[in-house]
This record gives sequence, structure tokens and C-alpha cells, in this order.
Amino acid sequence: MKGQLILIPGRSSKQGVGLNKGKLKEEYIRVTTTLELSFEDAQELGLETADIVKISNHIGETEVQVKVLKEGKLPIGYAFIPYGPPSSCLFDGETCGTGMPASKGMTIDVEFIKKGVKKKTALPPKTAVG
Amino acid sequence: MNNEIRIINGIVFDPTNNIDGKVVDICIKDGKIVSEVSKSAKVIDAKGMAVMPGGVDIHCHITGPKVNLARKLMPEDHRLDPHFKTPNTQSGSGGIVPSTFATGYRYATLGYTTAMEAAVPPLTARHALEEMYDTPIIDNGFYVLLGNNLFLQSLIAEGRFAEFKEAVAWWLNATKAYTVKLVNPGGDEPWKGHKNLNVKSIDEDSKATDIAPRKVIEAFIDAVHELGLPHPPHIHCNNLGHSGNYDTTLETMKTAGDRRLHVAHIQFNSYAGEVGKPPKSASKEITDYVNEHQNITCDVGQVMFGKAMFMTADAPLTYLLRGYKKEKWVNADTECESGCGILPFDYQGMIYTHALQWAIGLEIFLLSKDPWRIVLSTDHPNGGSFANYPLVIKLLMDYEFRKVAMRSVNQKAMNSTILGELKREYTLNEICIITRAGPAKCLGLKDKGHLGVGADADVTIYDMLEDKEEMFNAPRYVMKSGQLLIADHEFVSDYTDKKVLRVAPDYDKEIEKVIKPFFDDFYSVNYQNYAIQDDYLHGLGKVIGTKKKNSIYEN
Amino acid sequence: MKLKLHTQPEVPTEAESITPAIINSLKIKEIEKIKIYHGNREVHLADFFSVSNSKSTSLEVEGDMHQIKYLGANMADGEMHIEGDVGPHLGSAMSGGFIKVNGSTGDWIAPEMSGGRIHITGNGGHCIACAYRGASKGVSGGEIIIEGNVKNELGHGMANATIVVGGKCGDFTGVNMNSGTILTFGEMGIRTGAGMKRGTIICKDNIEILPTFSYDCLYSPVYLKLLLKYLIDNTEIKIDKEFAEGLFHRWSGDAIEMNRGELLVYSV
Amino acid sequence: MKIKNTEIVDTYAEAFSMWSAKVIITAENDYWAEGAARAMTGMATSVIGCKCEAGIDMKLEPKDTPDGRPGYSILLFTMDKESLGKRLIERIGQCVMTCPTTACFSGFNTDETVNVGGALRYFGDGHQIGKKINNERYWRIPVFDGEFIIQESFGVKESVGGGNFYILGDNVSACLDACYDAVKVMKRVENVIMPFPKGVVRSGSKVGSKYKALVASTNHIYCPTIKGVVKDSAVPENVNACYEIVVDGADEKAVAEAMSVGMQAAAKDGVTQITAGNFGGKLGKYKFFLKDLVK
Amino acid sequence: MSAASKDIKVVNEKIVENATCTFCGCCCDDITLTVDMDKKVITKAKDACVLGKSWFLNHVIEDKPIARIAGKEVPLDDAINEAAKILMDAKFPILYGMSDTVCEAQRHCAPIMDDCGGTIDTTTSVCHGPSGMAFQGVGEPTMTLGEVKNRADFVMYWGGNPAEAHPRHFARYAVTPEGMYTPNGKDDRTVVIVDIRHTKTAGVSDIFLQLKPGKDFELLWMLRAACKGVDIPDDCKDICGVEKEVVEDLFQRMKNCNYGVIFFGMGLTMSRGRHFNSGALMALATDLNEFTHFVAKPARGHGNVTGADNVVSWQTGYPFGVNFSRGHPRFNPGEFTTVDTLSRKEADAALIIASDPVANFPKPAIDHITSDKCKLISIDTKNTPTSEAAHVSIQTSTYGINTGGTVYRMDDVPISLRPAFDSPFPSDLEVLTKLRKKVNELSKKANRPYATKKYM
Repeated sequence: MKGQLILIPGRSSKQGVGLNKGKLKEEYIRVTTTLELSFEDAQELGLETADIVKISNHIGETEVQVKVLKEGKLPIGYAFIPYGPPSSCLFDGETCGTGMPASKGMTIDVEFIKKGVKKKTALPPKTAVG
Repeated sequence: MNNEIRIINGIVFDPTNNIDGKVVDICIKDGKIVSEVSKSAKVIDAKGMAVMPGGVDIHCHITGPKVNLARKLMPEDHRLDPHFKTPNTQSGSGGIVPSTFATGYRYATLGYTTAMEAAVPPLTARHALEEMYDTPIIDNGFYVLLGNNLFLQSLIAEGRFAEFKEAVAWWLNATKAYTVKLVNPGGDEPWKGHKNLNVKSIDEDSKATDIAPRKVIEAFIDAVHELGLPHPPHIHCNNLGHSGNYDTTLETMKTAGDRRLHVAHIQFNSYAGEVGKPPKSASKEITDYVNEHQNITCDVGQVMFGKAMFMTADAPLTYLLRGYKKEKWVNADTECESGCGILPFDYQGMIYTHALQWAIGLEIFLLSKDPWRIVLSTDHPNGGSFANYPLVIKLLMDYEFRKVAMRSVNQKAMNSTILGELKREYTLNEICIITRAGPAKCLGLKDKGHLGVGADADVTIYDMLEDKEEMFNAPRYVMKSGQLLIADHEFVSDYTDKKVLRVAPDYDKEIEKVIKPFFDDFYSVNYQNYAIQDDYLHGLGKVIGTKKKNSIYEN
Repeated sequence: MKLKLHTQPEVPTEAESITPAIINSLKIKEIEKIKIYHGNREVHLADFFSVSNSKSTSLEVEGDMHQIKYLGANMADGEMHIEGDVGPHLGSAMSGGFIKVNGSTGDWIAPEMSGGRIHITGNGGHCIACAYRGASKGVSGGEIIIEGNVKNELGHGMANATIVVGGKCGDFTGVNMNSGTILTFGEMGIRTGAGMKRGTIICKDNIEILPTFSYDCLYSPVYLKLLLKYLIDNTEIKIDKEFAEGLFHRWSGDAIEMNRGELLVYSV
Repeated sequence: MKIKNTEIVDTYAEAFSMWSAKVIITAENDYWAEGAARAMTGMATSVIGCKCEAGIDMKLEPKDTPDGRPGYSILLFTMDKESLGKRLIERIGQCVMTCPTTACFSGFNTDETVNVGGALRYFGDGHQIGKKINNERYWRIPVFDGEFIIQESFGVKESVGGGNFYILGDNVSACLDACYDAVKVMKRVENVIMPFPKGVVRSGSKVGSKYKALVASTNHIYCPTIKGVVKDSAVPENVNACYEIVVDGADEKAVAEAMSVGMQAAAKDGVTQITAGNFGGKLGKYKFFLKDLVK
Repeated sequence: MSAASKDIKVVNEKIVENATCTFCGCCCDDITLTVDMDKKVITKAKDACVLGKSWFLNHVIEDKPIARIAGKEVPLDDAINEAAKILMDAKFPILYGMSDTVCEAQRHCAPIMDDCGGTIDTTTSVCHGPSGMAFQGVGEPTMTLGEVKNRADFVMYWGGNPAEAHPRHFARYAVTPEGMYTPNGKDDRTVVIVDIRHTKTAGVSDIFLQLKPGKDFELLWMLRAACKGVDIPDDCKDICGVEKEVVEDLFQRMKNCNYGVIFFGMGLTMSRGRHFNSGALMALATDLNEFTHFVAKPARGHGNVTGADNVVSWQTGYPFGVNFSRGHPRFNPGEFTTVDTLSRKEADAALIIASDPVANFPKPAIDHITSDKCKLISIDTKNTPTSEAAHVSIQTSTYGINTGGTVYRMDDVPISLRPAFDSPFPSDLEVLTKLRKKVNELSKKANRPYATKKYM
């Protein structure tokens, strides 16, 4: 159960909320270690929500917990993770003369490690957007 | 610490006090010119040198949001002109839009100690003030853009003049501005709201507001007059840059009647010819009117060859010019208030229009009969950098040099002007008027532009040199507020008692109730967070008083 | 003269004075006193280089100089031979002469070059012969030959220069170019020639072509023969006959500009 | 002095100053290159009636051409620099650009140049492409089979026109044999052309005429048929035919060399005398003393 | 006062109206804060979004030392002296961050680096730095957010997820507000989302274009060509994943709207192509002005990163990545930007202000900044991996909550903050003022030679 995906790290409101509580606090760590997979890729890789997987590339590796999305939310072959230390450890320092590291779209290996426990995430306050 | 200075043996030019090249002592104490100082005063021997008040730039673009956008836009230009650090000053970058530090230092090294930023949208006035804080040495102030303010236009359209006047006063206070600036009044709405159109005549109703530019101009002239501001509305006329626009300029000036009006960079508004075709000179028509009307003051907006940067609230104009050279261009709309266009430019002597613009500016200088009402400016950086001022002075003072310069530019343009026939040469005293005494008087700055007792001790001392460009390029001494900044051409300190000049006309607080609903509906910033608190000026603010009956020409 | 790096700088070091014209006009003692800039400190050249006489008329420089910037800056004539890697801004604003590097380079090689030749046997970095940020024009003349690979933005905004790359190229090769020629033999990144106004990009390898380029024809451009003959006769470059006489697909673009540029892609 | 039995008259060939350009024409193969070269040098025997004099200088091997293709070098001469540019534009435009697969380059690397490709490029109607290689600019003009490449500027220089010698002999066939041999070796000399048909001219001219409108007329003193009536006839006894070989060269040295090898080859039995057109300085500034050339 | 009344708990409550939330670039200035002045906490943040609420409500005055050197508590001045010494001793010091503080404090940063000959860089370089570079190349037609509210009838979001990153962007500025020429709010607007993921933002759209990942540039380029009269190619779907007809329809809508706006996010700047992606978008907006009024704007992130851009620009002429080692500002992204100077192991000292590279940077950069080759100084309001790793660590109070000052909204509109309650920690302004003074003193003493003429 090992496969290659393209990783797209990005912002999420949960990550933003976690940030305010403190980067060394549990909520932030929990949010930033959640890897979102498309329904199709999860099936292909035989992964379920809450599984612990190792993601790695030539820069580094880290363990994260899987969250499987509904169909159509993510293009097949792509995975999403909120910004944080786990995503950073896969970034290359190469900026192509711009100062900006390629922090979206890196190819990663995903490997099943173990079954995990579903996380309890406190519901965030209702957003201003309907 | 002894803060007294006595300048001896200098040849003093102080037109305000009728001193034209006489050797008199100038005494300085506590930042002011005084009649006498103690024996222990520091003595500066200015033998063989010209002593003048510090220069006053009445119209330039050096601080604020559009300036900073232009700065960000030009890294390749900054690269070529580094401004090095010295033990007493900070580094910066130069080029056509220098960094704030470099701007302050470079004005000082030309002998200028006051420079007025000519266009700031109210919403981003804080930004201009912040940059002024970081612009060392020179005193600043700014003119706030109200000519395309939708709320004010709606008051004019509805004929609510009393409220209009109060609202203008409120805005001046809320933004800490020096006077009102009108740029292409009525032109923003067609530009922003009607697929990039523009107004073409001052009597045309723009589609969006049902109000003709003339009505807006009239209302502001009246309001500013009644508020008694030290400087009248500062106007960038409609149709700027277009062939045949001198008519609009004349109409604009006529609108003022006998009330005061300052026409900015009038050169750009003195073109004859047909719209859409190459311009011709209308310098004579324009100067004739200005010469005969004491109520009109203007600055020239001389075009100089080389790099320039269009940076104006007249957004449609910059878009039009962008069409000639499809290079980088910035447009920046400010909600309910203003537009803005930015475009790097290059004036070339061999191009007919550019050469003609250069000649028209010089013609205006040379045809003008009253140097007190015509101020030297390049509309920095629109007509070229302020660093060109010494060269402009040389062109004005030296007929032979002017003739040589005319030979190296487009001859078709030269042949269509009367510049070659104008043999007038400015005197040092006249130069002192158009760069110092005149602009100070136009601005109503009684403490500036002269060396009489009580004036701010902003003094420059130039070596008396045959080459006037060289002379005005590097003063030997510069004092600002009585503090010696430059001695023997080197910075000895960057400490100054820098000020931000502004007005604070009284207004009826009830007007806020009229203004606030408009904010709630149409602004993205909260009304309560809009007006700038006094402490925002970091103690640099200096209020220049207003008076009900205000015209220094009536004195 | 010969300069040899004896101490590796701790931080980026700028040595725009190391050019044949400056070094060869001075005595050893004077050369040792030349100022170079170790980070924010002014130091002497001798602090990092040993200086000796050499028989060659060209300036020889040796060592791992990946931390040294601006070697050969503003060079107008003379020859400089470098053994080892070099840092950014080699040959900055060079107008004449010849620089040979037996090694690889950092980013930003030859910005604002207007003449002369640079030959690099190893790899190059990003932004070779690239316009400085904000500028629409990059190099305006000269020849750059890189035997190895290069990264992104090769020849950004270039005009009238000739660049040859033996190996792979990164993305945006010849982006916004004004004129001039880029000749590449290796694999290409994406978006080659984006925004080009004029100029020619010749690729041996197949490339991904932007939708704003239009296909013209398959032919054997005489211009290419002319260029290759010049390069073979005047440089150390080797080009096989088949390529020189081969057929090329021609694409015109970029449509968002004037459609006056061309991509010539070798047809096997 | 004599070579074999042929007398070399102690006189000089009087030549004049012309401007020349060297044009290199290349093509896919020799067939087309030659076609263009011949067309371009067609009807270019004498400036008197053709406005220029032109001929093929050398056939070039691929290794010797700028683009590595087979080609020809052509020399073209006119009386002044300005008209040289005009002739090049006309002839390259009509004869080379039109010819399949060709390209056209300057053969002289001189400081003085005339604009040729820079003018012809407008044929591209806006689709032409300028290219710089080693500081030389070339124009690529789209045409039906790809593109026509032409160098922007062509090097030109002041050169020598009208270098000549006369072959006087027993009869037409003896003289023509001599001409044939002479031209054959002269062609091997670089930087010269013999602009007349097969290199030989039988209507040698002198400066001026009894008719005011004419600048030149037959050099009657060398016409055998009127020997009896022409007082100062230069046709010696037993001579019944005379030919002139005219040489235009890029420089004096090339003309001298060509004349030298030509005269050596022409001197043979049946050729009585080799002399030259000498107009006493009326024609031009160059003097080629025959004796010096065959020493 | 009776004994009984003593037991009644009087909450010492303060209301702050029109407070500004500085969490994201929206800088909403309409928040009403309820502050418990005894506990020093904000209990309510009316009108704030989920991010804003967490920003305000989670703010507590922590019990921690103001200044530490090597983990040990020291007086603030000692920490400042140590920091100044480190910076002056360094040969290639860098200053990075500045986005989460006020302009008044930011103003001291460039002069500090000017004095010690270092490099100043802001979080812009890893956010919209590429957009800044693109701006330098192509310019940009742009606007303040109120113009969008009042006029925009075509609103596009490209490569961003405002629903999660700028939650009130829709409601306050761009989608639902009723403006002068958009009296019916969302009904008067066409909202288009271009993204590779179907994010929360996509749910708001009238039209959602799910783009093939990494093909932003290609789609933008086709639209630009369309502005010049070139047809959308038939293989459009193969190129970018969107049907030709959809792109054609989109282009017609862009051309025919009255006032169009595109907001773009880091989906453009962080993916392959970087500055060329955002440059293509700005150029497209420029091109569209041939037909109608069209503007674009990067949807910028953290509170005052826009202010940092502005301050560094007016002081040095360049927005980020500015080096002073030769006595004047020089700009070159990739050469003087922080990720590069760290990844290449060049920096020998780092002053990090209000940001957290140790958590967010690429691994090679983190390896260097936490190594003993690079002396790390941190000035921050919270404990972060960076502050924990720093040799000198100074804790400051939080802008917008404890201290006032100016911040710039994502559209360059400056706003003055209204702080809620005091903090025992010094402000960034206070710390940086002291540090600047100290560095200036040391610099005068060091008296390094300065170049005086152009050298390259």
C-alpha cells in the first residue's frame, strides 16, 4: 500500500484558528498533521480516514493522519495538507531565483503505517460566510 | 549648546525683503532668522557666495501611495542610481522615484528645504504622512484630492453649498492636508464606471454624476476662498496633455473670476492644435491671461529630457499614453475619491512632441511678466526629476546655452515656437523668486522663502559660479531650521526640526451627521476609523493659519 | 597572472575587481591589496587568494569560488580562465573579451552582457543572461556557451545575444525575449518562449508548446546553418552534421505579443 | 622585351578607380548557386552601357562559405559607392532572391559598407526577421521555399577597373587561342573578373569620340581593317587581328597578378605583340607597366 | 460598602468599538470587542469571523519572561545589547518577518540592517513575493476594496481560498455587499472561482472552473491571446482541463462586464511558474482594459504584510529581499531572500521579527537557522518553534490587541488600530527603537568604510 501523489499544502480556517491558540498547542499540531486524500486515491491506496501514513520525498519524511474527502473535492492524484511543520519538512530550499520555495505541488510517496483513532475536532464557531 | 549662527560676507538675495545681491549679515538663533546674535555665535564666512532662503517646491510627487507604487515598479531604475550611506545619513535608492531617505537628502543637496506633495487621496492620507515621517530634513505638506470625491460632488449637484463648504473643511481636517487638489475634475467616474471613458470639456456633464467639471471647480474655488486657506485650490486641469487644451485651461482660469486659483504644471495645459494630432504651442495665449490676472498663480511643470514617471490622479491620461509604448502600467482606483495612473516615460529631444513640450515650458517662463506668480517645477517626476532644477535654472539664465540646447532637439518643433526669439535671461534675483520667495508667497507660508527677521532659518549658500547649473547643483552650506546640515558639500548631520505643514479650518461638527451615512453605505473603511488623529503626525504637524479674507495679493 | 583561492569565504564575497584589465595592469603587491567584499566587510584580495605570475597572457583563477560573486564584471577585453565553480553575476555587464569556466556557476550569469564570450563547461544556475527584475531588456549581445544544464529563465528578455546550452533547460527559457537566439540540445522545461516578442529558440529535444504559438511548417532553416557554421568555426562547441542539416518544425509566437518570434524544433 | 617570340611593348595599361563589392551566393547545391551567380552577373560587361561590371570570381567549396553550402563569389564594380549599393540591391533582388534555396552574403570585410539586406528586407512586408551573428546583421525574408537570407551590409572598397592588355597576332584563330589560354589562368586568380564575354573584348575603346554625345568609341588605331587609312595606326605589320582582355580587380595587386599570368600564357607563336590601352593619363590613375609584370 | 456587596462580582468591562482585526489581510475594522479588564482577556469579538474570533479570544497574557538569552531570563536591555552585538559582529546578517507588527515598528527594521550591513526580507518573499516581482515587470491595474463593493459586477478568485483564508472577504468587499452600482449585492455580480480543488470558496461561485493542476499560466495565456483576437484553441480542455466553450463564455463575460476584478492567491505564486503566473494574471487584467474597466489584486495574507511591503519600499525602493552589505540597498529575489540565504547556509545571524521560519520554512533553511553557524534572535508575541530555538528571544505585546499603530489592508489602505488592553510585555516598536539605537551606536563606533561611488 504505497503510492505517489502530488501534495498541495495550503491554508485552512482550522489551521488559522489553531495558529491563534498557539503553535505548540495540540489543536494546531492536529490540524497540520491531517492529510486530505481524494476518495478515488484513498480507494486505490486502500486507505481510510484516520489511517496513519508516512509521507516522504527527497527532502524529508513525516507521519500524518489521513482524511478521505468526498468525490470531486480533490483532483485524482493530489493530496492536500494545511501549512505547518509537517508540510515544511517536505519543502525544497530551491526558489528558482524568486525567494519563494516551491511549496505547492511536490511529488510525495505515501505509505501506510498503521490504523489510527479518529480525531475529535471541536467544531469551529459558525463562519461569517453562509 | 550654542545654536547661534552668523553668516558674514555673503551676497544676499532676499526678494521678499527687497535685497538683491547685497552683502549683509544673516543671523540665526533657535531655528529662526534674528536681527542679532551673540559674539559666541558660529560664524560662516560666505565671501563670494550667494546666500538665499531654502528652496520651496510647490508641486512635486514624493510621498504617498502612488509614489510608493511607482517606487516598487522601478527596481531596474533604482539599481542604476544607488544612494550611499554616510556616517550621518542613511542609504537609499535614487532614480526617477527615489526612496524617502534619498528624496529628503537629495532635495537638501539642491538647497531645497520645503517640498509639497501635490496629490494624495484622503483614504490613504495616512500613508503620505508616514512617508513624510521618513523623508528627512525637508518640510512637507500635501494637497488632498477632493475634485472627484463622489460625496462632495453629490452636494454640489444638489446645490447644498453650505454643507459642501463644511464637508471640505471636515475633509481637510480629517486628512491633515494643506489645501484642496483637483485633478481632472469629473473625469474619474466616466473612467471607472463607464468602461474607461473621460470628460472632454469642462462644461460636459459626466454620465455618472450629472455634473460638469466647471461646477466642481467653481464650488471648490468658492469654498476654499470662504474657508480662507493660505493656498487656493491647486488644479490639474481637464484635458491635460491633449492638443488644443489651452482653451480648457483658459476657461478654467476664467471660472475663478477674481478669486485665487493655482494652476499646476501649466505647461501641460498650454497646447494648441487639434485633438489627436501633434500639439502646437499656446504659451502666449496662456501667459497673456496669467500676466493680466493677479489672482492666478501657477507652476510650470517644465519637461526635461530623459527619464520621467507619469504619476497622476488623471488615470485616463496615463492609459492613453500607455497605448504608445505597451510597457508596464499601473492603475489604482480609490473608492469614492480618486483614480490614479502610473507609467514610466522617457522624454526624447528628437521627438517632436517632447521637444515642443520642453520649449513651451521655457516660453512660459520667459513670457511671464511676474515671477512671483510663476513657480519653477518639473511636476517631479512627471516632467522629469527634481534633480533637473539646476539645469532648468541654467536654461533660464543663459540665452546662449539655450540656443545651443535648441539645436540638439527636434527642429520641426523648434521652428514652430518662438523660443529662439526670446532673449530674456533670468537674474539671480528672479531665480530666487521662482524657486523660493514666489512659491512661499503662493503657499501663504509667511515664515518661508525669505530671510527677514522671524523667518524660518532655512538658508542655502551657493558658491558664485559662472555655470549656473553647477552652482545650483551643490550648495556649499545648507541650514534647515537653523541647523547646519551640509557644510563644504558634505552632510554633517541629519537632525532637523522637520514639519508637516497643514491647515485646520473650523467647521460645523453637525456636518459629520451628513457625511457618515455615505460612509456606512459606500466606503469599505469605518467612518470612525477614517479621520486621522492629531497624534498620528508624531509631533511634526504645524498648522498654518487660515483667515476669512485671504489673499496675500490684497495686502 | 594567476589567482588561487586559499581560504573558502564564510559568507558571499564580491570581487568585481577580478578582471584581466585590472589584475594585469598591477604588480603582485598591488593586486594583493585590491579590495574585495566579504559580506559587509572590506578585505584584501590576498586574504582569500594567493597571487602569482604566470606565463599566460590571460588571467587564471583557480579554486571553488561558488561564494565569489561578480568575477569578470564589466570586462571589456582580455581573457580569463577559471578552474573551478563560480558564484553569481559572473561577467556582469561584460562588453568584450572571453571568460572560460572549467566548472559550474551559480545563478545570474552575465546579466546585462553586451559583448564578448563566456564558455562554461559545467552547469549553470537560474536566470542566466536574464534581465534584472523590472527591466524589459536583458543581455544585448555576446555569446554564452554552457555545456551542461541550466535552470529557469535562461535569456529572459534577451536581445541580440546567442546562447547555447548543451544539456537540459529549466522552465521559461527565452521568456519575454526581444531578439537573439537560444540553441539548446537537452530536455526542455515548460513554457519555452512565453511572451517572446522576437527572437529564435532552437531545440534539439521535443518541447511542450504554449497554446499561443502557431505551427508553420517543417523545413531546414538556412539561418541555422549559418549560425552553426559560425559557432563551429569560432568556438569549442561540437555539433553533429545531422543536426545542422536536419529538418525543423517552425512555430510562430507569442500571439500575445507580436507573433514575431519563432521556435524551431528538431525533427528526428 | 620578348616572351618566346612575342614582343611585350614597353607601355603601361591605364586603369581607373572603381568601387567593388564581393557577393557570396550559396544554395542547396551547385546547380542553383550557379544559376543565381550567372543571372546576377548577366549583362554586366561594361559600366558604359550596363551601369556595372560583374563576374564570377570563384566557385566556393562548402567549407569556405558562411553557411557551409556550395556557392560562388561574385565581384561587382561600379564607378562610385552610391551606385554600387543600388546595383547590388537591383541584382540581388532580381537574380538571387528569386532563385530557389539561395542565400547571399558579403565577401569583403571592410569598414566601408553599403546597405543591401537592410533595403531588401522590406520585401518581407513586415514578416522579415533580423538576426545578429558576431555583430553582423542578417535578414531572413520569408519566401516560397523557406526564407531568403541576406546580410544587411556589404563591404565595399575602392578598386581597380579597366586593367587590360591587348593581344595582337597573325590571325583571329591564333589570337583567340592566346586569349583562351590567358583567360583560363587569369580566372584562377582571386579577386578579379574579366567582365566581357568569355573574358575577351574585341571592341576595345578609347576615351572620347568625334560625336559629342559619346564618351567612348572604338580604339581605331588597333583596328586592322582601317590600318591603311589611319595615320597613327598601332597595328604592326603582319598583324591581322587584335583582342583586348579587360580585368577588374578588387585591388591593384590582384589586377597585376592576373595581367601577369595572362600575358605569360598569351605569349606564344602567332602572337606578335602584347601591348595595352594607354591613354596618356586621360582615363585613370592606375598604371600597369607590362614589362614589370612579366619580369 | 456592605459585606454583601463585596461579594457581588463587578466585571470591569470595557467595550472597544471599531476595532481592527489584524489576523488576515482583510483588516476588518468594524469589530466590537468586549474586554474583561481584570482578567485581561477579550470575551466577545462581535462581527469577527472564525479566524478573527480565535485571534481575539485566544489572546491571553502568558506568564513568561520578556527576554531570554540561551533560554535564561535576562533584563530586556541585556537581550537588546546582545542582539545588537550579534548583528554588528555578523558578516551577513539577515532580518526576516515583520508581517505581524505595525508600520511604526517596521520602520526601524531597514535602518537597523542599513547600519549593520545586512539583508532585510519580509514574509512577502514566501507569500506574494512573486506577485511583487510580477508587478515590477508588468504593472497592475488595481483598486481599493470599496471599489469592488461599489462597482464590481464581475468578481473572480483565482488560486485562492478566501472562504478559509479571508472569511469576510465575500461579505464585506466582494460578493454580497450592496454598493453604489451594485444595489442588489450578489445578484448584481457574477462570481467566478478558478482553482484546482473544489474548496469552500468554490461553493459560493456562479461559475467554477476546475483547472488542471499547474495549468494556470496556460489558461491565463489563452485569455490574454483572446484579448488580442486569437481564438481559444480547440484542444483547450486537454491543455488546461476546462472546456473551450466555458473559457469562451468566461472571456465574453470578462469583456462585457462594467467593472471586473480578479483576486488571486498563492495557488499562483507558490506553484511552478511563480512570478510568471501572477504576471500573466496582472497582464490579463491590463489587457482587458481595452474593453472595459478591469482590475486585479493579490489577496494578501497576514495582517500587516502589506504594510511591511510598503515600509521597506519607501525606505529602500524595493519591497523585500534587500541587501545593504555594500552601503546601499540592493534587490534581487533568490539572491537576498531569506529562504535562499538560509538554504545556501550564507547567513551568519538572523533577526526574526513576528514570524516563524523554524515552523514554516523548507527543511534545508530550518537546518541552517537552527545550527550554530547562524545566531538566531527572535522578537515575537507568542512562543513558536522559532522563539524556542533562538539564542536571544524577546517577547513582545500583540499589535491590535495590546498596542496601537498602523496596519495596511491588502489593498494598501492604512488603518489605525484600537488596542483593547495593556500588556506587561513591551511593544515591538519599543524593542526595535532600542535595538536601532544600540545598533546605530555600535555602527558609528565600528566606522566601517562606505562606498561613495557606483561600482557596478
